[in-house]
Amino acid sequence: MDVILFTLFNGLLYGMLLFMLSSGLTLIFGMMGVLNFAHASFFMLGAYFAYQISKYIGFIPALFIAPLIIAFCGAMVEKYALRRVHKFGHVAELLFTFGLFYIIEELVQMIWGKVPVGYHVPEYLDFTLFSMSGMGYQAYAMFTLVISVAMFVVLFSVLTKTRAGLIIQAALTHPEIVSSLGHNVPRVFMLVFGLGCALAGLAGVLAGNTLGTEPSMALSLGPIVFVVIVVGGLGSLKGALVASILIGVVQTTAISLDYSINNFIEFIGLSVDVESLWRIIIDLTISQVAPILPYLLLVLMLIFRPRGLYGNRDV
Amino acid sequence: MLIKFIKLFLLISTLVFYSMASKADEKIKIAIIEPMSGPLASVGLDLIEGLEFFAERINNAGGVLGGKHIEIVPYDNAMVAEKTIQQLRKVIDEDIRYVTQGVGSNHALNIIKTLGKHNKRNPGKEIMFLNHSAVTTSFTNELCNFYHFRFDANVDMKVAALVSQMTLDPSIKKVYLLNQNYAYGQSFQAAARRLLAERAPQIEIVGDELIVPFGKILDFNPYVSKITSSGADTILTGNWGPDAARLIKATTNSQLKVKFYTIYAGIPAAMNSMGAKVSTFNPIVQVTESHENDSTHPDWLKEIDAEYMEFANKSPYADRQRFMMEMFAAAVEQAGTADPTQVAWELEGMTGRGAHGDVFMRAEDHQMHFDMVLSHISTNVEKTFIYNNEDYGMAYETDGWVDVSDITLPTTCKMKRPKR
Amino acid sequence: MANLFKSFSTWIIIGVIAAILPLIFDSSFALTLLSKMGVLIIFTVAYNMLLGQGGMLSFGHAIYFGLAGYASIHIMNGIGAETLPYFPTVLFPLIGAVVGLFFGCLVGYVSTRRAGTAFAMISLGFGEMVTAMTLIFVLFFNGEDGIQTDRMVGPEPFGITFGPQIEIYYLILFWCVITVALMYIITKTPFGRMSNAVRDNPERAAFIGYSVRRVRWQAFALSSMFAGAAGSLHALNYEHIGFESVSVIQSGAVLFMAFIGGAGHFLGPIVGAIGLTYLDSTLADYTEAWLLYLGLTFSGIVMFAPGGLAGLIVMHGPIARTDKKLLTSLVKPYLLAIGSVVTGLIGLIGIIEMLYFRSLISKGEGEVIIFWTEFNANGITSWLIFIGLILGGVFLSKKTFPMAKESWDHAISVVKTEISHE
Amino acid sequence: MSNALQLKNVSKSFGEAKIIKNLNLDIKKNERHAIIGPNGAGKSTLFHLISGHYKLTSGKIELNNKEINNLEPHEINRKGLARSFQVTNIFPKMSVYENIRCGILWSMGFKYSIIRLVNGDKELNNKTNSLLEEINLKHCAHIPAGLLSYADQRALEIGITIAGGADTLMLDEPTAGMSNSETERAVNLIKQISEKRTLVVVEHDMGVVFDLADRISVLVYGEIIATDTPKNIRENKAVQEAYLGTEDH
Repeated sequence: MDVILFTLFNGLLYGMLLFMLSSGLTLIFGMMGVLNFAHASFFMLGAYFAYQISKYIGFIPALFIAPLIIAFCGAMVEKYALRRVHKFGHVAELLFTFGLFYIIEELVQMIWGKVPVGYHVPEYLDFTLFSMSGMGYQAYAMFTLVISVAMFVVLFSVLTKTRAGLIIQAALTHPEIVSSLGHNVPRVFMLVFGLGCALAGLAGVLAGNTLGTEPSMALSLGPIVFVVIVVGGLGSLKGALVASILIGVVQTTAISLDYSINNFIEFIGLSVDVESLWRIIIDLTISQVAPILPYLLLVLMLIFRPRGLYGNRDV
Repeated sequence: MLIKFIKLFLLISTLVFYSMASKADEKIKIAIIEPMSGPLASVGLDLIEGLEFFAERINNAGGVLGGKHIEIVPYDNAMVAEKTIQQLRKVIDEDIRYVTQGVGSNHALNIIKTLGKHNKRNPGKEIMFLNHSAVTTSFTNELCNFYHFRFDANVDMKVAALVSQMTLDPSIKKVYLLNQNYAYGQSFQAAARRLLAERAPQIEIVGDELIVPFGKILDFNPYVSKITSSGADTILTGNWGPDAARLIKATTNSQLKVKFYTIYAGIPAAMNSMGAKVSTFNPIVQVTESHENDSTHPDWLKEIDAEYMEFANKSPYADRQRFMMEMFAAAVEQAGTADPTQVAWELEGMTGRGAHGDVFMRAEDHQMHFDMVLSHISTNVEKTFIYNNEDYGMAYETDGWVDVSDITLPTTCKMKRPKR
Repeated sequence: MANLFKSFSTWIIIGVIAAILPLIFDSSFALTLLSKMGVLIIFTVAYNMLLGQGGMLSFGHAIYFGLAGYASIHIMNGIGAETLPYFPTVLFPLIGAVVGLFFGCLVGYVSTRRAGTAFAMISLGFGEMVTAMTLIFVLFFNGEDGIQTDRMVGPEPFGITFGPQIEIYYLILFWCVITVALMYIITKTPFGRMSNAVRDNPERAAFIGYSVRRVRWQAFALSSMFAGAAGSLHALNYEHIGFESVSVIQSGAVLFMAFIGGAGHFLGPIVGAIGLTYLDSTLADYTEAWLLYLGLTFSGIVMFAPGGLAGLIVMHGPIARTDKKLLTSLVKPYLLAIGSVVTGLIGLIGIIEMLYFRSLISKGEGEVIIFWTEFNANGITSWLIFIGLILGGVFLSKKTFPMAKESWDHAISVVKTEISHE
Repeated sequence: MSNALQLKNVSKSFGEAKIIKNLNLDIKKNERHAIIGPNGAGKSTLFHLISGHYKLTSGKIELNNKEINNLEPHEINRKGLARSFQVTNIFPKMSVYENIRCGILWSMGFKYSIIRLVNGDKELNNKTNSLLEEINLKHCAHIPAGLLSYADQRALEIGITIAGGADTLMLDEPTAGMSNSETERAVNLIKQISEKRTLVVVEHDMGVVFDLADRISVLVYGEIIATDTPKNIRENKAVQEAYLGTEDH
């Protein structure tokens, strides 16, 4: 019982990180149809900005300033580049952000160098808050958890309770009606894109110090974001949350399972030749294949439920 | 239209090829193939810089063979295997007879295989591979080759050093093996299992894990919980990069008290990215050929270190580059020619000066042998690590030396040698 | 039929030119580069069957390229170890094609339900999954190390061992001409035409009796098949295959080649493959910022010339056909505009190079060589020069671009009136 | 005379909103049938339902007495139903010639072939040329379709629609946005092509409707309130109230 609770909690911690990372993209994609390949790059920028700012004026100011800068960067990217490409369609937008991904990665290397930078958890949050089954939990991890939950609550209530939120909600299911409402669509798009990027930036501020802030972090985190938004359902914040936690728990549980197919075969009283080619597959333990599970989930989802967990439209 | 394109292409490429054609000169060239772009670029660039420094020292002291200079020619492989092969072909074209490389054993393997074919097919045009850091043991065992020399200890030797040191610490009773699931991690795992059984039967292996490598795992908490429940007091790991840093951070955050015995987890870049608190919460022990804060560090080496600091704004890290270049220069001098075959004969069995006694190139398998130092990261040191003017505020503190006899392992190498 | 003959003769001329290239550039590096170009031309044209002809943007097409490479290497090693019967090396691309076709059919069936960004995302998911698998299923893929082989196996017909690079080059050339010609012919078949139709307007295509999904699936499978053939040749060329070959990086590289060259035109990807392979192998040795330039070029093309380089040229086709003089009238304003852009670019490149230099190397006095000239990255003058060039470029562009646009508009309006008069 | 198209109790809902309500409609073979109704009545939705673009919520649709309501659009097309769209729907990057030729391909049994060449087939190209003549676009055959004038694009779309040789045609507002002379040309074209074919047309221009149609159905808020000859429809009180009287276009 203890073990299960503990695994679930670890999964939750990891899942909320994924949620912070992908909530921005689910908004952007749901509303604008722009699949921002560079989303994880904004996450990376968040971490680097936070590193730079916290070096001079501390972590808490960085927590506010860095996402604001990212929001501005995102808005500028939308205004001066994406808007231009918009007329060529969504694929062109995706292509542009693919190029942007390379540009940001190289710019980061140009400014901060290619080695990881020393972005650390602030001293006042670096203590053990409580322990569970002999494992201590750092106050900072709880701080991150609280912020990510708050982020969900605020976003969710903004989307469901305010006028602006309702327009965005409407746009998520029927992109064509926004313009008919007479709102300034380019402006709304710019703000949404900026907000989405800021959310990724905030995630970067919070996670950069535990994951390590280095130029390759965008590449290693990028694809998992797409898994979350597809599995959750396009444009569904709730879906993104559930999918994130699901992926978090699945990964965490899988790592703790040292069983392979061979164990099962032996358990039911059969055996497979040691020389057999099948050993390649059946000897792998679940914990070893854990990293491909999210992608497997993505593929299965696309085959059996293309609209995702909470989506209104097919992918 | 296509023909026009081709014409244009022909014209441009002719111009570029001509401009690239190197003029014959009296320099002895060593090509270095390392990542100069992509995620591991900083590692490659630092190594190139180090090599350039040691070449310059030799040149300033009058060069070799009566005034010939050594020139380091860098090539970028961007950590892509095919590019390594491609760059190697460029090296062959430009008639450079010495190649050095170290980042990524898979790239070293490509170089060994490609040069093996080249040297067989082009007698008299042989190219020598000076391997400064690629540690896969098989290069000096079944894959050994007359034209390959390794100046770093191999994985087995490094693990042997770690295990020897572990036997001296009676508090180590339960060890957890955690390695990356690729060639290097697997050979680390195999060596650790074998050597622990041979040399430290009192230590129990309570966990043995292979993880997916190269930063694919973001969350190490589940592993930490596995380690916690196994009751391990020591983690023996070959992990490097984010796979090491995230593991160490996760143990620190969970307040898990263990000792880390590693090869690359405590390299300077990792030290900086983890920060002082994480780096010193648990002892992170690594094995190297020397380090600046060791009390036995000889004076002449201190002078070279100071020179390097002046040259590169960095604390010295890979002393093996120094003795590699010194021994290479000495071998050329002794051979009286820059021909790789003659130089190889001289390098076999050669001794050089090391930080802790002599270093020795074993003739049997072309594997360098030397005493190795074990140290852990500490903030309480005389000289802290400096990188590009940034002071990391910590460096290594010696735990002990392992004598070369303890890490001398038998080889399976059956080398074919050319006629002298 | 005359048309077809004409296109065949074009292919033959190109083939002959390519065949004599190694006589001019006889270094082993040049041969390696030419071989690599050959392989990547096949791969890029195959990729463009999806991107340009079928309108599907894939981030995972290296899967078929790489898996075919792995299969070829395993089979070659099997032949070498005599556990497998002999199979002629010349026909190895067929093995790759079968492997590519198989996986293409499989993955295509799932992913071609939708096009656009959804398709792109699915392809990325598959790409990541297969890349992760190469690291996990170590026994088959051998993880990070990849697999080596010796291509000199079996009998040696006519003394051809495929040991020397030149023989591999001719093998690649042979298959390059055949596959590219085949892919060209496919664009002229009912399927090829419908592939374009589905790209332009899937809704309409469905209402003229074609299953949009079936067309996409077929395009996907065929494209994977040719990519597989390329993957086989790639493996033979390097006698090595590694996980980089299936990774998203490789998929991204082929996307860059196809798009920068021009996805809308059959020749575009060929231009892109030749040009980028060349730059990637040479420019990368001179500048650390090569990837930044690549990213900037790509984004620039997406924003300003979505037809790629070939698109820019083809765009002037109607003008040239209408009146040659009209085309020459464009030269001067174009040169002025290009000149001002180049001025700005030189400044930008200078700044980027100096920034990179400062971030990477801390030694010495700060001399950095940019455009064969020595500059001091720490001195204010060199910064002023380059900033001045950028500002000058921007200033000149503001003057010259409207002129170029005006000339273009004029030329196009002339063309349009010509058309309506017909 | 048998029915070309038969709709039985057809309903369509989007979420809560019921757009088409238990609709019944018979369209006879070789008649010209117009569907009229105010904006938002569900005319386009009805077209989308018949052509397979949308799936039915309930009910049944038969084409030539065979059920088609569970088929994909391309399968319905192959059974002999072709349609045009309210917003011009052509292949803009391909030439006019190619547009028409693509429309013909399936009916001539080319399927998804990768071994036959389109340029080499005499019959295919002759047929394309004669169709181009029929819709008067021969002179601009090799211009990208996207560059044509609006009226020509509409004509091209009609050309693509009839190219496959379907015996039932559905045209969605074929004259919308045209000048008087263009409309006249379009109506003549439609008359010409609908000889010996069944035609279903949605149209706002009453002149066109009364000129063209053999019978007219009036669709108001998802229900057909009347189906009759033009003359009777004009006199129908309910129709006048619901539609003709209040609308002036």
